[in-house]
Amino acid sequence: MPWLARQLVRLVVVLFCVTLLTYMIVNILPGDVAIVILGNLATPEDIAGLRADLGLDRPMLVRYFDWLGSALSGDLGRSYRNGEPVVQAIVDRLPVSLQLMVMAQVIALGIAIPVALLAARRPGGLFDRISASAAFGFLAMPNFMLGIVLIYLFSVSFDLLPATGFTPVSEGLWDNLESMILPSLTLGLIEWTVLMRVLRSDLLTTLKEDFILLARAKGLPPWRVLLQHALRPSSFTLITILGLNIGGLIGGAVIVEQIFALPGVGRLLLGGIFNRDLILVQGTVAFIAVGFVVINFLVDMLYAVLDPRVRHVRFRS
Amino acid sequence: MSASAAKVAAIAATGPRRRWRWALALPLGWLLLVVFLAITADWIGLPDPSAQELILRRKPPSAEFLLGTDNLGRDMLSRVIYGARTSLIVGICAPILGFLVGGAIGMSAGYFRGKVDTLAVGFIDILLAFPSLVLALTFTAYLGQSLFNVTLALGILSIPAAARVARANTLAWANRDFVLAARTIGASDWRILTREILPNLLPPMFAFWLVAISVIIVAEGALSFLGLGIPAPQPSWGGMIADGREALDVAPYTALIPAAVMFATVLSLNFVGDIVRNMVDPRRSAL
Amino acid sequence: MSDLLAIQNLVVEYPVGGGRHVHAVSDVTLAVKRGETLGLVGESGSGKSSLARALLQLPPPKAGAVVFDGQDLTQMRGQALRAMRPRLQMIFQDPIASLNPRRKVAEIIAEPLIVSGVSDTAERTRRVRAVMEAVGLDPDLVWNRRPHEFSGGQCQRIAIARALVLEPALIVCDEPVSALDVSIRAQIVNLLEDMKARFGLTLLFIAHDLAVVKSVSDRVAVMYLGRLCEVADSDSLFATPAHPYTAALMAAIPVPDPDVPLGDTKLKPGDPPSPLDPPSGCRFRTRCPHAQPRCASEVPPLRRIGPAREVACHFPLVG
Amino acid sequence: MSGQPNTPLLSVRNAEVSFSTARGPLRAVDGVSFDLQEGRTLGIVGESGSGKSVLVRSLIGLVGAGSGAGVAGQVLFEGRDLRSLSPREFRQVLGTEIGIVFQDPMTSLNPVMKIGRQIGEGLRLHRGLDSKAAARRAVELLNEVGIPEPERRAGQYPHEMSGGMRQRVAIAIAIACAPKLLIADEPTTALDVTVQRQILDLLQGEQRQRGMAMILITHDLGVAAGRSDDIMVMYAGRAVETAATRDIFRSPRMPYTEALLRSLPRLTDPTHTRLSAIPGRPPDLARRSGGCAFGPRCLYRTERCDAEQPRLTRGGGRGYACFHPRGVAPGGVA
Repeated sequence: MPWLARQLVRLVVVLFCVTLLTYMIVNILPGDVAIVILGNLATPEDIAGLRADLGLDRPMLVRYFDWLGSALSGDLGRSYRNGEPVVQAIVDRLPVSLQLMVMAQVIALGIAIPVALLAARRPGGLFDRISASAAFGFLAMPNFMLGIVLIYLFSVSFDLLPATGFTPVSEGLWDNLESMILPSLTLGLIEWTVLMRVLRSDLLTTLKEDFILLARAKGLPPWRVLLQHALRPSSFTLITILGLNIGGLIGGAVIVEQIFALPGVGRLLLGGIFNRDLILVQGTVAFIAVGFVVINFLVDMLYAVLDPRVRHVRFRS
Repeated sequence: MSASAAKVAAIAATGPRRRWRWALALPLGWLLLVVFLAITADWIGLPDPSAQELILRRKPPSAEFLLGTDNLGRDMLSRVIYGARTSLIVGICAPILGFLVGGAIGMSAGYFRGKVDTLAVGFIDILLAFPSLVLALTFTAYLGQSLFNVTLALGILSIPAAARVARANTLAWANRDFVLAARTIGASDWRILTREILPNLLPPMFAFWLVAISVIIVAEGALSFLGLGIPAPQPSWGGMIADGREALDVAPYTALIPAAVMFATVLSLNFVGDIVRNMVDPRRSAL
Repeated sequence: MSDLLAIQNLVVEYPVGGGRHVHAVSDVTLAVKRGETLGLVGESGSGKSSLARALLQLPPPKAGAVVFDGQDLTQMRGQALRAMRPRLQMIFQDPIASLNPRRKVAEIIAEPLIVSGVSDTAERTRRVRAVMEAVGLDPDLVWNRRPHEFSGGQCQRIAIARALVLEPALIVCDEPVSALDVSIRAQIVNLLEDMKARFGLTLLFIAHDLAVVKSVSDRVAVMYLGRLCEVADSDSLFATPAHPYTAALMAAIPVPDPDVPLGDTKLKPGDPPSPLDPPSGCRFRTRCPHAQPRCASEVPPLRRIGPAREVACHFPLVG
Repeated sequence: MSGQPNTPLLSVRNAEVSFSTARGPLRAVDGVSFDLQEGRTLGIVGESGSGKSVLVRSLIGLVGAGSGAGVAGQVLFEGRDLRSLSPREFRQVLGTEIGIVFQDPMTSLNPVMKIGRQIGEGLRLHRGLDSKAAARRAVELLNEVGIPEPERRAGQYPHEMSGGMRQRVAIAIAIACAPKLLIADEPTTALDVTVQRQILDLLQGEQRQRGMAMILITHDLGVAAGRSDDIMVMYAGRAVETAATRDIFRSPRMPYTEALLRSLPRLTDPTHTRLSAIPGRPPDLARRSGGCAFGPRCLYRTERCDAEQPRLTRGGGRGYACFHPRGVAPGGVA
């Protein structure tokens, strides 16, 4: 089977398992789901009604395939709390989360790539040591803590940026960016450390290769050796990590949206969890997981485009 | 655990080259202090970490309250120390669970290859397909919030990362000629796994475990910060930071003190983990 | 002399993904006589290492029989095979990779004894000491040290001791000196010769260095792309190669003597084909200076052309 | 040989390279001097750790910078002191006058760059060719080094070629800017014997046709015997013997050279001829003694060998670093 076809089959299998697992976690865990949703004070009639609503009398696999069928046709059910279609709720909040994650990623890469290049140019030099220490420090900083510290510095102490709240782009690009800058910094300032260290280390490995010696022996100036010969073969782990880290970024977005009161998908999920809004949680988790799997699949594809060797033989890590 | 796998890979990938012995003293001393206080918390005359005294709320650090009091007038020092206990229990136990299960899965996958490997990798892929925090939230939300459940959830989440490290290392070692040599003398698979491969696997796994502790402590903090980790009256660093966040303008230290303690602990753990890894395993191991 | 080991119609193939297979060893029949050293020569991709591993059943070959001392190893499983293993040992190319870095030298050499059930500690110690002395290691100096404290040559001695401690009948030496420094190689070659005499061993000596093979082997087999080209006694093979590949190989060896003119390999230009997709008929035909249409259509069988020589060529240079 | 004293193409005086290691300073190359005339081939022979590769790489600035290595000595190329050039001038000389081929063609080509571009890169930088002209020249070069279908191959990546082909590509890169000196660092060690033969023929052919000088680094005395005019034998970071190739093989002066030649198995010897092995092993460079590095393994060792380090004595067109040279009457060669 060609490589792409095998990858597609694998994607479908993983997606199936992921949605099934989501469904199971939410549905199979101890306790009557109806009681979980309604709370201990619910009347037996309410519970019976809800059970019928949810179809809890049928076997779980049957219910799962029902759910999967409607999910495939774009229906994730309605929120038990306010009757809003789950899909609609997600679509409404998705742009905020996407903007947050993209801005965070841009900040992270914008810091990581130049710092890694500068650090790898003189390993053990002053810049390398300073950037390594900075990365070490930021890496030890949980995002919820960094968020608080940033709010304390920029909003409480100096009152430069809004502490919480979200302004949509429709009310002005600048206001929108102002409301997003601290949240994306919170994520980006931690993320860059991971990317920088991976890239720097791969650059150092690559720089020891014979083909780098050969490039230098051709009389290429150091910067051209670094950018034209070393950077691309060193970027594969970075790309893998970028894909994997989107998971961390999503988790981070949940926290950051909570800290900064941004109306994103993460906050929707948290609200659902606190409200015991089972159908909303189920839909949101499945959506996030599927999105994450698909993004990682795309990253793998990107990998294949960038590394000519992968097109021939693909080794799994 | 996708994010932590990446982070661990990043931590494993680099590391300051030259270290002085005394540089180890500070982080190690801090960790020992934290562990010591967490163990002896009950016997060193600390006030009840849950005792509220609303008249005494938001007192800045003083001789009476070394680290001040929080929004409900509880002694911060006591809460920080009992919080350390929570963090350490979760941070140490969860990765052990993950490493026992994940290590076994990864070793079998890397050694036996073939179908075992396909199954194990599939299992890892699926667990990795969930953003870890989202999965942890869902687990604890439905399992119910308790120290045990949080530990269990985070332990399950550390399985894939441990399995990957174990598998990658096993793959590398199982291809060595000394494993072939062990087969030529008629050693059984069990003997090869335990005598030839495991001793080579332990050092990188140990270094990875040290890093996993810090990752799990952060994860527990995040869950508690969101109010989905350790249930409310029980002190936890993440929960304290969340509480302090509400008074950031009037009493910033209620958030910044637990934040600083957590930062120092995680930093120390990473630092020690880094050095241990450099000592025991000069080869790159993770991912 | 009787055959200690008889390899019959051995086939080794392994998948490389995409439904393709490496044809590592194709239909090889070869015997090793009791007490002799059989040299096995070939370039990379010739399948000589795959052959070695397959005859040790690591892993078992895809087809064919490996008859060792009258028993077919390919038909043996589990405990029976494990019980047989101590009689066939192996020495590897990279001596450092062949020793577990976490174990002490004494443990490494004692391991075979433990596995084969020598439970008496004093007995084990005695035998480990004896074999250490035999290979030229001082037991008191090396006992508690670990492999990384030794040079490549010393590590190869440890590996040889491990192979010898069970007093095997056959040792497969897979490029035992090619990873060693030039000035160390002769030591190890001499050691192997000494051990062979002392323990009454039979050796299968695999190498790509023809001069080393000539120096230790009674008979030599030449492989190319998974098939045998030629099997002959050492002296006649090197004096008058019968297979064009053997001839090319010999002409290509750089001789450490500036007065010996460079031989003409007469090879057609181009690189060896891939074992993923070997040529039809004779596998050497794409580079052979004497190739005829028949070579593409018909696989040349290994046939006897002299008292002690066999060749797989339609148009051999001798006989 | 013309015999007239002309300026050598390359002249090296007292080359030193030292690394700092955890166990103290390690002198990988220790006071090596040699000259190379235009069009000649110098074989540098030694075992791993003898410093042969490090020596040559240090001459062209590929050791040092960032690795913490200390490099000393004088390197004159066509009379110019390479070590005193500005980085830009140095790169110009390196890129145009000196070509290098490494041992392993798997690692010496950039895996993610098409080979045509890798060949044309130097031409664009140093010869001012535009990308089209460079690409055309790359195809010509591929043709010259014997690669069939050069147009198609130029658009391929290294992993699409066999080891022998890749080494041909590496040679094409090395000769692209028509250098005066070609450095071949174990160019065939990673290749099979039959392919090795073709690559060595190609190297020698190009060298003769273009009148290049060549430094051929190898551990294989056979390769050195057939391909070099002169040989320098290195042991433990020092040059221990230099002579015309025939002299080295016919009448080695240095006991190490002699022992090494004797230890080689020969096809002409009958089977089971006992090899004359050299006892012991090469010394640990971080723990040098004051005496001759080969002393502990030498048959002719005396007290003087332990106490004093023999210097390379030159005379009669050859040199050796030994107090007890072979084939010389005691007190001979003033």
